Amino acid sequence: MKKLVNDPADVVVESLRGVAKAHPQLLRVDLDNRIVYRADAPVRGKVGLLSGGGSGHEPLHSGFVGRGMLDAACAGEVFTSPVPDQMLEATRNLDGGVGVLHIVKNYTGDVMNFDMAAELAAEEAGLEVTSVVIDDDVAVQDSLYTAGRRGVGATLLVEKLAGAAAEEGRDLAGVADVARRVNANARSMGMALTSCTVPAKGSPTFDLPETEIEVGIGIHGEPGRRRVPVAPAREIAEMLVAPVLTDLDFTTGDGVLALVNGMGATPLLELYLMYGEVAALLEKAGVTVVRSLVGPFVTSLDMAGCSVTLLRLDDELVRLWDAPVVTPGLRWGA
Amino acid sequence: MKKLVNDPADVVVESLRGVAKAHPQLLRVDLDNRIVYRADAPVRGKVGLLSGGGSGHEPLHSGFVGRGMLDAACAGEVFTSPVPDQMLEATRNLDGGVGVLHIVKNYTGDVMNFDMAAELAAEEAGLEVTSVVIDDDVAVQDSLYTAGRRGVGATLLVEKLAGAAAEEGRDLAGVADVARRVNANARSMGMALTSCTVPAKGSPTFDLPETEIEVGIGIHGEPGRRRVPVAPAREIAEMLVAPVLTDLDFTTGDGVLALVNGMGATPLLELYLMYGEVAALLEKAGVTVVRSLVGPFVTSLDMAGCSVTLLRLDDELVRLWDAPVVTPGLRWGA
Amino acid sequence: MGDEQIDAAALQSWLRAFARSVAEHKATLTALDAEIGDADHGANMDRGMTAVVAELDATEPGTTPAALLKKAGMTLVRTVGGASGPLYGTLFLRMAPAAGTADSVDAGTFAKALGAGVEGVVARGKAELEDKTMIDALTPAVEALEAGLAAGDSLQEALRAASAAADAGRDATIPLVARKGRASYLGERSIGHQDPGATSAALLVAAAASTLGVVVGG
Amino acid sequence: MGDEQIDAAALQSWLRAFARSVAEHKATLTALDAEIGDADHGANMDRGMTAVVAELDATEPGTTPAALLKKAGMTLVRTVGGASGPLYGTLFLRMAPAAGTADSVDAGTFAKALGAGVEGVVARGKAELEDKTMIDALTPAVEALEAGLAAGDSLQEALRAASAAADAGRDATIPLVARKGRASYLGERSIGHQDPGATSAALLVAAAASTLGVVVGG
Ligand SMILES: Nc1ncnc2c1ncn2[C@@H]1O[C@H](COP(=O)(O)OP(=O)(O)O)[C@@H](O)[C@H]1O
Ligand SMILES: Nc1ncnc2c1ncn2[C@@H]1O[C@H](COP(=O)(O)OP(=O)(O)O)[C@@H](O)[C@H]1O
Ligand SMILES: [Mg+2]
Ligand SMILES: [Mg+2]
Ligand SMILES: [Mg+2]
Ligand SMILES: [Mg+2]
Repeated sequence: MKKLVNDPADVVVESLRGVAKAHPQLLRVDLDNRIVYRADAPVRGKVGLLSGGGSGHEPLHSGFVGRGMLDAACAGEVFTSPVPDQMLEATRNLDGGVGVLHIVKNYTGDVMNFDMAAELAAEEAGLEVTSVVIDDDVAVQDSLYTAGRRGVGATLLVEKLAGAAAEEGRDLAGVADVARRVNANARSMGMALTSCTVPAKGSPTFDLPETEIEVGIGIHGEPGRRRVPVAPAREIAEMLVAPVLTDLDFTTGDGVLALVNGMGATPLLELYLMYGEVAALLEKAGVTVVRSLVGPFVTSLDMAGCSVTLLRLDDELVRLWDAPVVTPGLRWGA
Repeated sequence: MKKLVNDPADVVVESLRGVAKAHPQLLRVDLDNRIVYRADAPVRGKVGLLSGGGSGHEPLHSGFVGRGMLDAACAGEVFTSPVPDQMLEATRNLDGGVGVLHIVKNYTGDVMNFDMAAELAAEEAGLEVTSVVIDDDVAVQDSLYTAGRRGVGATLLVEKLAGAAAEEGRDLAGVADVARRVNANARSMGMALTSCTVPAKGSPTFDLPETEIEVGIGIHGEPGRRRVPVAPAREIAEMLVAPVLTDLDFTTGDGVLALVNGMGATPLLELYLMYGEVAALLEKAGVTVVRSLVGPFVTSLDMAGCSVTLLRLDDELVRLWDAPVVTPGLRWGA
Repeated sequence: MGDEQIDAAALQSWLRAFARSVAEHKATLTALDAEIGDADHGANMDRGMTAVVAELDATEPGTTPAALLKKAGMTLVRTVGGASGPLYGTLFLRMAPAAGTADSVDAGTFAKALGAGVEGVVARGKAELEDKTMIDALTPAVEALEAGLAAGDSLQEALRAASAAADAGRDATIPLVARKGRASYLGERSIGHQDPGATSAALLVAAAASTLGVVVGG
Repeated sequence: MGDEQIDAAALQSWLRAFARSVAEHKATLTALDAEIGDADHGANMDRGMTAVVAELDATEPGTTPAALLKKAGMTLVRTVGGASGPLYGTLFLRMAPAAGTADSVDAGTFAKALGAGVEGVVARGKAELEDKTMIDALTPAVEALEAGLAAGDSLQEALRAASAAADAGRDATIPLVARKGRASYLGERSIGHQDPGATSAALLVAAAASTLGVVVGG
């Protein structure tokens, strides 16, 4: 394993130290508790937004803390949900007096730890917390009897759009409503050209021969749904777009936000090429791209590959998307 | 080779097609000539800024076209300078009547092609062109008898700062002056954990064993100055920062802009960790970081690794840095 | 038989033995998790149990079994994260009340406490038998322990049977399709792989068999 | 001797033979460039010469040697980019005026034109002998060609000598430290590698030896 790290055990905290030094104007970082706050948290009278999860998905979540998005993010170990203590501490400190939204990716660990934190926040601190669970990954079969779908690309969209709603002064129920609406209208599908390597393990999570790719991967190096021979970008785009379009029953005339997301080690040259293929497929399907985003946003360490997320837009969501945002990872309008 | 491409011969134009579709508000793309223009070019009365170079360094240059930065960028084949025809065509179309600045990275090919274009622009079109050559890479020994130093990370800084000067209404000489001042006060040094793979070649440009890294690499997969055993991030930071500090004779009290740049396949988790190490070394040297930037900006396809660029700032440069910029790759203030 | 007492020192031995065993099998647990998960179960459990041992080292004399279990559970919840943090944390946290306030508990009480802990894991994680989780090792272990004690076996004998049952439950996860946790994303592709959490759970029961019966004397 | 005429058809044969040779050696040229450059010299030259051949296919009958050379040079400048585009482009662009307006040129004029072309490359790229560039193959080739013709050799004989000189110049780049182009970044590490541009230049001269002397008859 070759990585820009010191002791693999210190990766998360040392990376957060860099985040703190790089963004003194935007962020305040509690290194002991591994919490990244927006510099002016708590914002009085504004619904607070907290997310967090295992590290290794940067810029998610720490890169999306700031005006118009998250008030704080809790960083777990690499690919390991943070613990309830972190979330409780963050919830306390970012609460602006009108409630806190927890944005939770649907993984057993994340859900259980956030649940425990929300219980503690209510019992011990008397705080009002609503949780929204993100589960947009169509690679996973949805079922009552399983852990359900994973939360992937839509997380970023929920954080941006619910963040804008909170900034507008919406109340907790209203902000949670936007978050749920975004999740309900977003679907994703990802693929990997290579595995990632978890620093503590030091070798690739899975072996993928030079001739094969994994389709339907998540963002934790978990193997995908199936392995297929290497294919041209055009066909890979089809493998990602088709199941997304089917699942949400996108139809002619729908306006969408299209996100082509890099998994961490995919050059922009390739991501834009993929975006061109995705856009062409959407055109063919009669779906109109109203907003788009191309880049590494929800990553899986050093995995090469990409995912496609489509969100069905309405006028309000477009307005919330265009609203100002000032974070290390997403910034416009200010 | 596994990449998100179709025919390797079409990589550049297909990627530009994606750029065009992803940024219809910001950019206008001439696919035949592989030129990316800001949507409202030419801007009357404003000095025009043109850059360009081989592809494979994205977001450089196409991602830095837009208000406050470049008026256009010419894309060559992967790692191959564009040709004079492209530059001439772009110069013609972006000229706002008060002259055009060519921002050229110091590579034999780029310099010769831009020179021919500038000659043609003057002779055939009667346009006023000034060229600034960027050569900030301290890995290369500077000498009158060689090709001289390479242009790497400082290119982005020149594009931003000269772009802001042009936006302020400075004349061609004034804008060129800012560009030269930035180049003169900036130095870079890079390293690679892995080689990159040029799509047309299909295999890594160099072999680097699991136990070694290359120090002093450029951005075209050219081997570095030396190969050393894998080292902790702390030591790698030292290998990059020390020669930069020495070369420009940075001293106590200097205020700098620090850029920790990813080479294309380096996760943000690692880049921020490196930034933490770099910042600590600068602190120790008594150099104050006034502005910073962390991310993949001047890349080398799918190479893993990073580079450090330091720019000595003065008040004017700080003001120009903070000025609004609206491009796909760098955006703030608007 | 089955009338051995388990005091705080015995519990300490158990937890320390588990911590050693986890450290020893760290790479294996992570490798199993790499096959059907995210390659961190070894690191997670080792981080947690190292923290638990540090807490044990700092424990004052006179700490009751219940207080010890509670501290272990809270430490795991605080330091592990992921799925295993809340689940193993809950296991010990739920054992605590069942242990009451006494300085030691008898074998039957210990078995009940363990049962309560496993029920807590089920309540927290909603896994059923054959979902290919740690439950597949824990539930048979509790059943074997209770059955052994009911049949008049010594605590050591009953724990050995429980450990064998946990091992068998762990092995039985191999052919299963995962329905809970991260491995469930794989669907049919999870078949043929041993569940990492069931593997660490079997180590927990084995550590009990090698310490609790023995230390107190069988 | 040396009084053979080279017409547009002969030049076409030369350029087409060079294009074939570049296509054949594309991987080698790129591999050499990977060692001390950026792994694109084969692709660059192949892209350019493919475009040149397409232009030749579209050339009208009656095109003069000078017009043909100019078209080849402009096509290379337009399609190659990098260092080799302007350099090879300049080579042919500078040969053109030396070829005058005639329908064919004699061997001496051809040699002068080639010499002018190489001077153009030097003027454009500022490389000197032993800087480890294409100049190390081109300059000895021009000298050998001129010396052979001066000594009364046939064009074919003189071109064969030129080709041998280019090959020797190419081989002599191996021990050199590069001082121009991308390889110069490597400093001492460029020692021991054959320069890709000198290699393609040797192919250019070899293509001349195999077509120009022969087609016209020696
Ligand atoms: N809902 C659940 N109920 C019981 N055990 C579970 C559940 N989900 C996961 N597990 C157990 O947790 C183990 C994985 O733990 P670990 O790798 O540490 O956490 P994560 O999956 O968050 O990375 C699985 O092997 C499984 O035994
Ligand atoms: N200044 C120069 N003068 C003459 N030849 C040069 C010069 N610089 C580079 N070359 C030649 O160009 C070759 C490289 O061409 P190529 O790989 O196509 O371009 P690039 O270096 O831009 O990738 C070198 O091997 C060398 O022979
Ligand atoms: Mg995990
Ligand atoms: Mg090149
Ligand atoms: Mg795991
Ligand atoms: Mg080259």
